[in-house]
Amino acid sequence: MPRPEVPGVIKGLGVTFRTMLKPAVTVQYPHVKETPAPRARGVIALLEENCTVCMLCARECPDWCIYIEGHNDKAPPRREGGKPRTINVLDRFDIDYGLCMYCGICVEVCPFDALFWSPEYEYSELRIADLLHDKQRLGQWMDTVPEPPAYESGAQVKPKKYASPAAARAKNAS
Amino acid sequence: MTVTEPQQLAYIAGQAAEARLRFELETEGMTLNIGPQHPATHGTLRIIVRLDGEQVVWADPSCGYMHRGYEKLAEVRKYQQVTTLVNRIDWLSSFCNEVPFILAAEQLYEVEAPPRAQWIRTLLFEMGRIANITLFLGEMGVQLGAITPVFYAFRDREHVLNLIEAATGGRFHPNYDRVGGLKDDLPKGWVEETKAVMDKVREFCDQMEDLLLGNEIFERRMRGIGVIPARVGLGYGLSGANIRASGVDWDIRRDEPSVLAWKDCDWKVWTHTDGDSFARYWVRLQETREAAKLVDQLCDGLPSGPIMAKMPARLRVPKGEAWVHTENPLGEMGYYVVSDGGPSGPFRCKIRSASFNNISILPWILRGVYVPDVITILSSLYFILGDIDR
Amino acid sequence: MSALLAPALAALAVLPPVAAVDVTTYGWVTALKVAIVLGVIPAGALILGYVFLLKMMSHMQSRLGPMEAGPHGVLQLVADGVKFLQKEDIFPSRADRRVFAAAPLVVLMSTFLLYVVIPAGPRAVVEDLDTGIFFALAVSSISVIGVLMAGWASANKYALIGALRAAGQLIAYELPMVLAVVGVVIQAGTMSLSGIVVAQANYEVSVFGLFEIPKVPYVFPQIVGFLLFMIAAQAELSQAPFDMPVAESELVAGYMTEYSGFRFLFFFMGEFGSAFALAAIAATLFLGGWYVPGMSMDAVASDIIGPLVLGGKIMLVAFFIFWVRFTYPRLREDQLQSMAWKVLIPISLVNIAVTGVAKVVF
Amino acid sequence: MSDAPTDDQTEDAAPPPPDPEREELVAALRRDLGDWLIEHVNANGDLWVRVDRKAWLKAGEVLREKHGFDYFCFLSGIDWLNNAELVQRYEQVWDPDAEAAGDGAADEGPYVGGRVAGGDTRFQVFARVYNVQRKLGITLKADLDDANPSVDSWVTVYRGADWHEREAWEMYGFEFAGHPGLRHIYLPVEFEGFPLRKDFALLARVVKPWPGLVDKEPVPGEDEEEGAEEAAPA
Repeated sequence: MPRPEVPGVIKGLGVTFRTMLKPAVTVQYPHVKETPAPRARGVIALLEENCTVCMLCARECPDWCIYIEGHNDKAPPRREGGKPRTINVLDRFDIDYGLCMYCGICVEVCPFDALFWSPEYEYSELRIADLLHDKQRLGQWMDTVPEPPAYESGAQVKPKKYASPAAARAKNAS
Repeated sequence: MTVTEPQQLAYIAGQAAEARLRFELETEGMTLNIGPQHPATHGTLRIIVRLDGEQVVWADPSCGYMHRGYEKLAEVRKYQQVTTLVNRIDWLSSFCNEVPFILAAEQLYEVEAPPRAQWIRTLLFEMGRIANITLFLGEMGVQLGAITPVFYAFRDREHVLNLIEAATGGRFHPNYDRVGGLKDDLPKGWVEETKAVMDKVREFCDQMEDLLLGNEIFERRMRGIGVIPARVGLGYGLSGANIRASGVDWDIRRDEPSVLAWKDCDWKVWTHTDGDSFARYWVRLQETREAAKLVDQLCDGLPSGPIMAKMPARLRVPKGEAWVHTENPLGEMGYYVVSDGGPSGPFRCKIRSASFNNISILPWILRGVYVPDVITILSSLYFILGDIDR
Repeated sequence: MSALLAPALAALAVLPPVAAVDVTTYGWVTALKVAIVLGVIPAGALILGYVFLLKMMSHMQSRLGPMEAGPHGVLQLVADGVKFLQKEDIFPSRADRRVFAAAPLVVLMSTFLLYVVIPAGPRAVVEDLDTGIFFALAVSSISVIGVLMAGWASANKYALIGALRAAGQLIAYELPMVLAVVGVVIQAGTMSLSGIVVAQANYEVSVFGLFEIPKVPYVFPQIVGFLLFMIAAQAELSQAPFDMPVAESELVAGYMTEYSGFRFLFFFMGEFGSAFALAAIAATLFLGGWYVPGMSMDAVASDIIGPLVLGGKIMLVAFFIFWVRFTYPRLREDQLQSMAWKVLIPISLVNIAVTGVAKVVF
Repeated sequence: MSDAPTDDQTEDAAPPPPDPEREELVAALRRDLGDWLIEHVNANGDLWVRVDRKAWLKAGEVLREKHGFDYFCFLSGIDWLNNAELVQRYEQVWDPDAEAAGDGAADEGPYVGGRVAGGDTRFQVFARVYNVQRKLGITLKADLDDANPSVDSWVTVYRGADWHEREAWEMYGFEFAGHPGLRHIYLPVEFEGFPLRKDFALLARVVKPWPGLVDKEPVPGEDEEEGAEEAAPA
């Protein structure tokens, strides 16, 4: 690298001086916020209507931090004159974020599109016990779930049918 | 290979100091605990040093303050659940940790990921390398008293982390690899952005060269400090840039057959003959540039196709053992995974992490150096606590 | 920034006229002088701390720095000070309590004493000693006693090593500093700081006898001395690349390791206060002090403008001190010693010899 | 830079090492070690060699001095105890494969045994060394005695073995004869037991019930699983 011979001690001063003249890259956090990527694993949102209490997420969780309880119930038949259906009703769905490793396995294994990642990250608490989010709290995160981004050219992935929150909601409504 | 002169001198000085303490003065010397909480150990490493003045008579590193027992934890987890653990071994380049593990698991499953998945793995692997080594390049300055470089490192590394997050969803702990492929394909526009960021990385490397590497004070602090002759380094199991700085031309990316895409790119393995702290810094700086070059090439040549192999219907892992190692930013990282044929995870998962071996040379190399050089050597060997303690 | 400095220095400027208006009571004058010294140091420390430590460093590291306390965080250091005052006064269990408590005061006292002789205008000086520079250099080395006390009394190995390093460093650097000043003293022919300012105001350089450049500050003829002085000041202040006594990556915080609360605040104030004071001495010795060409040497206005001029020069010098601090890695103690004894001291001796010969010849 | 680095182009990177090279190495080792070389496996471009524990030190010496295996990669142990209850404690409950796996494991006898150069006894010590010139790696294994797992230390051959042997000592209880100081490296000094042994229970998985067990409802459409679940110990 042939460069004019400037002593290193002077060059270093030049680097810091030039940086000083440029605007800073940091932002003042509570006033200005950077938007995380749509895929960012911030917090897990629960779409309660889609959950069938199948327990897959709780079983696959490496940290055992999902607690689910449910019971059987009878629901009116889908078509008129049909037999009443047996459905599973979700009583409790807690995720303990004090234990969670944010691996996303639960979201991935969910076969009924009930769990979603939201990039929301501002839910720190003063007490660890408060990090246990119940199903109401997890349900509230649903509003922050973004549409999944499009794929890069060359990708041959079939997008999940109910990957977007709106589609997942519609699925259950039908 | 002969022991180089500065190291020999330091050694003799160490012995002389010990002799002085024991026989001449019959004083006790001073035992100094560097760590477990100390700014230079960036984590909880403890080094017990016996000092004569400011000269080290002997040093005894003691680790384990952060031991998490991943080898045991892996035994009660499935393969997919282990990746999220190994993410946390070398936390600055988490993606690089999961790749060798998943490759080992794939060997056991007897599946192979499709080419696009392999390319994206390589791509993110190299970005992990950049995210890791850039921090070293700045951090070395902090350990020597220059506070500014590390902020530049954080500044420019942030772009790389943002990209990793955009692709994988996890900034630090991607958990993006799956047995047989990847979790998801890249989002749109990612490749363009990556190439733009690589220019910033190169600019950062130039800045570090001006700010630190070219600085005469820096050079005086680094040259001839902590010289590791190649044979000693190999005996201690030093790997990666540490051993390349001692003139050993060995890079697993190039020298081992691998399913990853390094073989398809045009790049270079840098070595340095000096074996001192300066050489280690220099080699890592060149490696970062090389990694940026690799990322550019990988972005250009990214093949299209699926990212997930067809998995066998029953996920029963055949009995077997697999050893896969890769050239991680810190050195050789390998997983020795044993499957007992059951449906659960590994029966035994030996994690060979680079830093554990890299710092095991400390008792040998710290004899006879001064306290400031302890810090220089420590950080030029570049360890990450999670990588030592696992 | 100098807007903040102005009230303190203006007070300093007002003093001699006040004294002239026949406030004969000796006690009153002394009290006022003490008040000024006590006011200038914290003000100077705050200004340097804010402008350089908080803001310049942040921007050199491409970040914003404190922004919350006051506009652009101007009150951040005040807030920090209040926080320090609220903290518990902690003594390590095996510390030598009295020495431990006294050490920060000794350091701070040395800084305060430095200000006594610095002139901010023709009459705006607390005490114009005939041997002003001699006094300043002497009291500036008192601080190392405080540092040694702190290191010893803390009962902490890091602190002890740091203190010993500080002592070694002082001995290595006091010499080049004094020798660098000797050149100025020879050229000015006086040791009074006011005298040196006046000498610079009257100094003329003749270029090969063709034409003369009047009113040249000593930084030009004494450029070697100036560089030596700045390097030595950097070491004296324990700023990078000579911050081995506090070297945070090696010794945690050196002799300050065990200090917290207001005692730490004292050290902090001492550090920035003496940076301010040494910058003032450098400005006085080499940059013409409070004087700029065109100023009257005895007008009352000079006593008002003088402090502002001096303040500007201090900021200029301090800028270089901190710029270097934020850029360079640190040397090793033995490298510093060998640099001081093998390079700086011989150069400064040659500088004295050359100055002396030049003084006699021209 | 003026530092005259040596560098290589990647184009002429070595092709996958041909197996004859490894076979030849095994033959050479057999000449040195004789019957102490129990078996070897040369698969997946890698080499595993099982030696008698008496030849453990000798094997290391021969590899380093004669064959240029300078680089010490790692040394560790393995416990082949077939403790299915512990390992598969919770997967058995619901995994469709679980029952079959349980049967398969029961046939194995007390020790599981690996496919690659697996051991005959409960404990195995294994280490990997590498020849950086020839880009050749080899994994050495040795069976240890069940009651008294002890083997010669490698510290005299590979200095890096020091810490690894300390780790194997505290994790498995292996004794390394000739090691300068078998002290704890990761665990606190007062720690009792050998955590990586299969009969050492992982407390985190014992004190807390598996959340997957508390459900009442089976997965819709997977009725065959129901039976397994109800049989589960709560």
